[in-house]
Amino acid sequence: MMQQALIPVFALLCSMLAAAIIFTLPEERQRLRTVINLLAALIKVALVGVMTWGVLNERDYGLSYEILPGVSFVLQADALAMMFAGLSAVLWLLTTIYAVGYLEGSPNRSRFFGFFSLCVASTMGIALAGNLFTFFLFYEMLTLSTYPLVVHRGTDKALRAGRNYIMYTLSGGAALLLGIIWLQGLVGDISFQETGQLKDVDENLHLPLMLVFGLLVAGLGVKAALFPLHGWLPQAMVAPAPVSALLHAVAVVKAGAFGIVRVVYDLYGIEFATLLGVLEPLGWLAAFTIVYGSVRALSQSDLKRRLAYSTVSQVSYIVLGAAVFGPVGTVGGLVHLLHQGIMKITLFFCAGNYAETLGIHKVQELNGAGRRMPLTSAAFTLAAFGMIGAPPLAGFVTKWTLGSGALNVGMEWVVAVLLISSMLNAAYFLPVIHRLWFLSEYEWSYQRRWGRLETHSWLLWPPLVTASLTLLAGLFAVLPFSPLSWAELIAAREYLP
Amino acid sequence: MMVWVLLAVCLPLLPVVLALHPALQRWQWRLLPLVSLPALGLVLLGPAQWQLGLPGLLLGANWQLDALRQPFLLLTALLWSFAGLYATGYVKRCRRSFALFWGLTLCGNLGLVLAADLVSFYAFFALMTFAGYGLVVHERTSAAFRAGRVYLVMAVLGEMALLAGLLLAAGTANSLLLADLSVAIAESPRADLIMVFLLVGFGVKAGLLLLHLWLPLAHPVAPTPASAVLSGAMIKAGLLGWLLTLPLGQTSQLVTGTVLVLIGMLASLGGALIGVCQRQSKAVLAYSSISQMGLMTLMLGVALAVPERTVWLLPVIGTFALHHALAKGALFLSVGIRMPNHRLARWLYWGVIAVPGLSLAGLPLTSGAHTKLAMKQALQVDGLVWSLAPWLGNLLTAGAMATLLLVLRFLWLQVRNTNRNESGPCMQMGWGLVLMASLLFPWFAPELPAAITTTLADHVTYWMALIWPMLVALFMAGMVVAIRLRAPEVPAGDLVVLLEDSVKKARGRSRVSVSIRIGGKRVEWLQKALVCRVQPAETGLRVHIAGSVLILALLFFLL
Amino acid sequence: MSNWLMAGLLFTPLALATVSLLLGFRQGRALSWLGMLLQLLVSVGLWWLVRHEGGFYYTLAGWDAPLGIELRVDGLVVTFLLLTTLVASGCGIHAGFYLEPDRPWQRYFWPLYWFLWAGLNTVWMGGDLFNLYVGLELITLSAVGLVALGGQAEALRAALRYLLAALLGSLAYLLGVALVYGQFGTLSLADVAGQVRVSEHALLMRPALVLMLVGLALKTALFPLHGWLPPAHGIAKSPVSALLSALVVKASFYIAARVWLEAGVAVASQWMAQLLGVLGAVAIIWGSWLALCQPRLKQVVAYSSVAQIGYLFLLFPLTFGVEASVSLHAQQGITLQVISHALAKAAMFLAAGNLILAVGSNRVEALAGVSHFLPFSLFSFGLAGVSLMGLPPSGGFAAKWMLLQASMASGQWWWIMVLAGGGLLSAAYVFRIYKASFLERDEQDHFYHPDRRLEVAAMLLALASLGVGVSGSQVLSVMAMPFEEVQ
Amino acid sequence: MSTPLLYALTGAVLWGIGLMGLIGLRHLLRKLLALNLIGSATFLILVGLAQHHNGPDPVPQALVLTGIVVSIAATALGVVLIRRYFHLTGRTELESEVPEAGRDEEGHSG
Amino acid sequence: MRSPAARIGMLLLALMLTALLGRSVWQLSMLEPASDLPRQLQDKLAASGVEHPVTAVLLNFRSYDTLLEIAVLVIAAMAGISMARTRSLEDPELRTSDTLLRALLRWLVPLMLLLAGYLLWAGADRPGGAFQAGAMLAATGVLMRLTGLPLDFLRPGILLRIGLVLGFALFLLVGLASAIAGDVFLAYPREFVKGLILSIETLLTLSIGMILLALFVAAPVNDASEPEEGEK
Repeated sequence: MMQQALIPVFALLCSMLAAAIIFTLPEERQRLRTVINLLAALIKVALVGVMTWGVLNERDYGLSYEILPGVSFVLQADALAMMFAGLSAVLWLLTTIYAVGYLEGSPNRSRFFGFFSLCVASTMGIALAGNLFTFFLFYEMLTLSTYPLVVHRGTDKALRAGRNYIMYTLSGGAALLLGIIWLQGLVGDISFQETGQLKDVDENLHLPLMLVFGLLVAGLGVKAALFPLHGWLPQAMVAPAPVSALLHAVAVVKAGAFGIVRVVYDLYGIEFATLLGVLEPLGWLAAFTIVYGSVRALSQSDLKRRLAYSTVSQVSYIVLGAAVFGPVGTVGGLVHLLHQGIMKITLFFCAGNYAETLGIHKVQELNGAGRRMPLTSAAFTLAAFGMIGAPPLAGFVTKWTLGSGALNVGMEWVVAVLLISSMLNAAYFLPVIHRLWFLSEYEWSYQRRWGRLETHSWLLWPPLVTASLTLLAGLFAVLPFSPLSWAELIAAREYLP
Repeated sequence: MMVWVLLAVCLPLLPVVLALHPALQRWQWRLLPLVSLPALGLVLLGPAQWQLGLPGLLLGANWQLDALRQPFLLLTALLWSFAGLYATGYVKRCRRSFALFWGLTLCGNLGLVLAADLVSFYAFFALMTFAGYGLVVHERTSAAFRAGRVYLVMAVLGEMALLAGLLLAAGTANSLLLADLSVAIAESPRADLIMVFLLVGFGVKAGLLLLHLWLPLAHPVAPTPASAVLSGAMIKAGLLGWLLTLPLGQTSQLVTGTVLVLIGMLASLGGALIGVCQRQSKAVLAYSSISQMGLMTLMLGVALAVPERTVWLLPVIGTFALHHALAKGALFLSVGIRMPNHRLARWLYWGVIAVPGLSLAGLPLTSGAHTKLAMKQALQVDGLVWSLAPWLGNLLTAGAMATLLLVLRFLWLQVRNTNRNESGPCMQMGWGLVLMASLLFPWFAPELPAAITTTLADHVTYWMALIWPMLVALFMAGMVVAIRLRAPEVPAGDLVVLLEDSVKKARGRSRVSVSIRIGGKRVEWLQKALVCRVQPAETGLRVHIAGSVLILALLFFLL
Repeated sequence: MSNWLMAGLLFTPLALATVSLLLGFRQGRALSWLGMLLQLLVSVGLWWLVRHEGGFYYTLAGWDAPLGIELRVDGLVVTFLLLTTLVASGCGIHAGFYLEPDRPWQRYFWPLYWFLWAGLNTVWMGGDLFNLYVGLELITLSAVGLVALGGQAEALRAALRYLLAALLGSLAYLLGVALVYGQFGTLSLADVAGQVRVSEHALLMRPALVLMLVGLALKTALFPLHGWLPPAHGIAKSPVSALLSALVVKASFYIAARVWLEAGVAVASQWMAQLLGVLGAVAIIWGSWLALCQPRLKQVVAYSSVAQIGYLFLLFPLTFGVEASVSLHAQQGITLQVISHALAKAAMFLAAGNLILAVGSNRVEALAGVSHFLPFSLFSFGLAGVSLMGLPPSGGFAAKWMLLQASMASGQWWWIMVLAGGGLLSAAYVFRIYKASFLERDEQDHFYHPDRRLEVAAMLLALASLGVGVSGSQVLSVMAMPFEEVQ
Repeated sequence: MSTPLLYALTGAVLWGIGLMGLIGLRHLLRKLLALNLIGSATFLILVGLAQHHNGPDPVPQALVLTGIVVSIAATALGVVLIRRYFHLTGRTELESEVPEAGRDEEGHSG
Repeated sequence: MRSPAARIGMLLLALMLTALLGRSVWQLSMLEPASDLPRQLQDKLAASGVEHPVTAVLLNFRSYDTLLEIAVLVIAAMAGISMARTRSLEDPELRTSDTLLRALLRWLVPLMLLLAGYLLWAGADRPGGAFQAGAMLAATGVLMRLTGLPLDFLRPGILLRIGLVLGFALFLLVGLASAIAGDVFLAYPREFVKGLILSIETLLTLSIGMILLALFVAAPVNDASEPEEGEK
């Protein structure tokens, strides 16, 4: 029993420990650093695997420890937690590999990988948090540990982006904190429970609870880049590619979205939230963000910026899924948590490859890159089509389930939003793909060669793996342990019997 | 069986797999004609009816072959195989890329014919659509890119409409099987909406009027074998989609049906009319496709409006599709064939090229005649209780006339064909095979329901009826040639041109960025002001600390 | 047992001050290691004692309260004693390696340091109003001495400003004490508290309370009386600044808080409490904003102290006229804030000192490129910053959490805004430093590398400030240790 | 009104004067003297208020003695600092004519 | 604070404060304090070892205050000598060869020392005590200094420092000794009270005198200036 409680702790500690060791390593010890990084990542994947198996078999991994009077630090592995934990563990492994290749020979690597590990530890903590307090703890830790990564390059632009990032996210954190405190004042217990835990509250608490919901969503919405709060995200793309990948796919925006999911399902409970009537506005907000992000992405000429706006749009699918009542909609939102992760990380990996190999930053410089870097471009194409929602890729599964979930409960407008967004996605991704494959080669200012391969092998494999995952997640969506079936498992547990 | 089916669908992906390793890449090209052979084998040798469940795939896939799908599978497999053969001779540059997209598109096309569930159907449909882009822009010319852009925009619009339609339909039916849709849609309160979505979604592919814009642009610029499959096979995918999803044989959808019939009529005549004005032979063929698809649309409209006729009409549509695919395929492929220098041989070639064209126009003893006759039977007025019924006969006549004019125009343009490229044996063979298939069509055409099978007498009356329109058409053509009347120039892609212009005008510099910059300056100014004000205040506080103590103490006293 | 411990506690710092005055800097340093160890042992022993036997009054010189001086030892006091040991040791260790031992005036560092420590111990335990005054003066004068040590003109200016302000504060406080004595005839705070509750003329104590509070607020550098703090803390040597910011300002606040909680709440008015809170709130905003504008690193940190002190003054409104549980919450929150700010600010000043030592300049822009040269110190700075921003899992966060809860529960929602906004503002200035240090410069810089031990000292304190957040309950449990009178 | 009370009231007045001096005077020594005055005023109140009806109370007297020593120490420290400050800068006032903010921005290296 | 309006405003405010203070004093003077400290003091005076209540309070009842007060003095002295010139205390301006002054001094100094001794002794039962005696000593020193006597023992050095802390050290040691003996800190054993207080007072007198004198003699500044931190 004790052992079980310790597994989540180990999952957290292994990357924190890695961070601590890496911080103290001198810059030159590259091999050792890589070994530690990969070792920690592998251990984490293994631990998460064990926990996932256990959760499937209804084992309980819980740990509670009182930090302040009435406030506890709680770790708890439930199905939803494992979804996010699994995502971050697997993608961390890949991103680590990628980052090692990406940063080869650049300065400040100890710092980078140290914070990198911290960042993943926080993500893990967010996933495993058993109450809102613990969630907040790691949520803010994430904010802090990502800042050095965002400004890693140390350029003026990076620093400005970093400042914006930190100001946005900390303001969000403040709102979240207020929400949490208020909520605790109102109901006392802020732990997460499947099917939610506020269902039996007093009638006259409904109004304050609605306000609290607003605060919580505002706080989480900053990281999730919901519409008026998304400003930091496109700027933060100045960070090195692995960071953008992590930021957009796994850690930051996902943490926000995951938080909203947590709040809706495990705190308020979907039934209660529907009763309060807070989901409808949330859904509208998400819908607007989806469309808005896509529209803005259209006019971006910087590749990573375009991807960033695409993230703004895509992450809101998750929120939208949370706002749609009904198990199918839930599945749609949840599954996108994973799908968006693997797709967007692929895109950023590829963008990084282009930048590293050919010095490509602008969309128009991509002309003909497909011929020079076919594998990367293939991965990019797959992921982009996934984003558009073309079957049989992962994105399609999301859109399909989300759409049918919405239709089941009579929210036709969701379908309209999905369509418009897909159309816009196509409008900004297809030209890129077109350039990649069909236009003649751009005169790149510099080209690096790595023997027979199109780019450094550590840079090449991660996007290929994630791209294949994108394909597999869609192609075999109904097999056990696929994102879809895991999301269905969660949805089954989240609704009142 | 399963292995065979999977092989048939997945073998086209072979070029994709081969592309992964440089050593294997040269095989991509060589194996091109072979990739569709399993599918051909499946339809020719395999059982006519089967069903296959693949529960692990997608959201639970289900594939099947039945009487409705069979002609489509047949035409797809045939056309792609022969066009593939043709392509090995035709395509000279970027062969690997061509093979890749060819394989992908083929896979999609085959798969969607076999798919029996919504998701795999949509998946294959999308695969075909997007991979088809690669074929359209293969030549990498600016015209190709323009056509590709239009194609893509329309395709995306179509995909979205399709997704909406399918989502709504699936939601109504609460099932992912295509077979369950028609009943559910017919009974749904949102039937019209769903139908509109589906019509539009598939309509883009099927070249429905107003959604046809990409066709005349894409066909001329695509490599000839690609045009052949685009026009012959892929265009039919849209048709098949309609047949599989629309509520045929259920309650009468009078309004939708009527509208469809009208659109079909307009398309069949208008397409021909615009086609006559084209300067490129492939554009002419493209408009001919639009026109022919109009006829099929018309039949579909009838089937929707008069459900009892569905049983008759469906096989006829299948037959028509098969006939059109082969004939149009043959015509397209002939564009790339170089005329022999020898005068006699050239005339012979001419004759051979003209046959499928005339077949389209319904020349007796050809597949065209066979189909047209069956169509006429199926649309016969007696028993067709419907306002538009009387017009159908006249329309068919007019259609035949228009088609003939188109074919003549095509032939006229072919005469001036200055194609000097060598057409190798592969091309000749591919063309020849399609041609043969087209000619042999009546012998392997799918069986029609007994009620509309035709007797010899029917044929004779039909021929009689055909003679005078044909004569009129020939006369008109002759007149045109005689007085050297130049056809008014209508740009290929008609409406697109107008659209493009208006889009260009609408594009202006947005002023958002300017206002943002001004905002930024304001913020900076504010910051500066705050800093400037705060520092002296702070110094003042520092100096007058004792005074502050006094004031504070008093304040507290008073409170 | 308790006698030994108390004697050790009172005797060690004074004795060390005496002896180290006779020695040079280096010998004094060696001796001071011993003293720190002793203090640590004694305060831990005291903690152990109080935990097992409860708190107690310690009558100095054997004379009971009103006549003699009684020291009160309870959980809270033990908490502060431990805190002092921790922070002062950290600063002392840092100073031992930071100051140049060969300057003739540095020999006076250790005596002043230990006198300061003695004063702090006195204040934490003091239960006699006049004795608290003397303790305060001991602290003030040694602090001024430390600021002025080796005095260059600017340092002298700052020290003088500090001295004048502190004296005025002390005298205002003393005037309050005089009035209290005139009213109640006793100097023991416990006695006063007892009499206030029964006396029908209790309200006449209000002027005394006001004078004491204003005087102490001046010494604590509450806005708008904070003018002396930034120059003094900014100009002093880093370890000295650390001591001053971490502990010295807390001493006067501690007295104010004790007076307020024991006697003040009974005689004060809602308006007074709110005004104090408002001043605190303004301090938070004002201090943070100015910290954001400062061109010099240590000034940034110093203004940050002004802001952080503002939080402390939320104690007054949050404990006035509220339920006991809310008041307890607020007190716990403020205690945590004191502790975490002490640790964090000390760490921050020490880290800032290291950075300054490395780049050879006090200016913020000079930090460019230091991030990969002194990551360790910068990291300490950042960790401390986390606590100041009130982000989890730091002590600052735990404090903020409790304060937010208290504001929420007491219905004084307006403090919530301040608490939330203040965190953001502090983030702004902390990240400004970060931004400066992350800026990459083209030319290769030649920084001086400070002693590793300097970095460790800063790091340990920063980690401790984080640890307070993780173990908030434990820290608060020390504070809540039982108090029983044992003779 | 007893004599001690008169002392106490005098103390109150002296407090006001001292405070005013501290506010209004700029010379550092004068400021220090003002503080001394305030100190004395405080002692007056302490002693005067305490023993106006109980007769002599030795406790405040002792306190005042302690207070005086403390204030002497503080004054001495102040004077030492002022002297050195004067020696180094030639100034007798804390506030210079140039606004401080401006100088802060320039910084001073040397 | 240059503008007259502000000055007048401040003046009014100060007046107001004074008035409020006065009112408060007046009101308090009407009250009867609840606890009667003088009587308690009187009761325990006998046990304190000195007859004079003020001295009893200073050196016994509230001896901790006094201990710290001396510490404060030591601090001031330290701050003073930390800025001293170390080479010599020679001050040419003060050198004088006035024989009359010397002669006067020869009389005055022993007298003043005697007076200091008396003050110290008297502290036990009437006004007087260590501080007064120390002040007297310091005054003597000042006088000697002003006549140009070198007073080299006041040169910052170990001797001076020992002298500064001597009284304080003894005080502290007594406190510690009492604690070691098993009682509380600073509680003198009943039987030695008087002797202990006297010896503490004696040494304190010396130290106080030295501190005050050092502040006068040694405080002059040195020229060494240390650059501000980080501005080398």
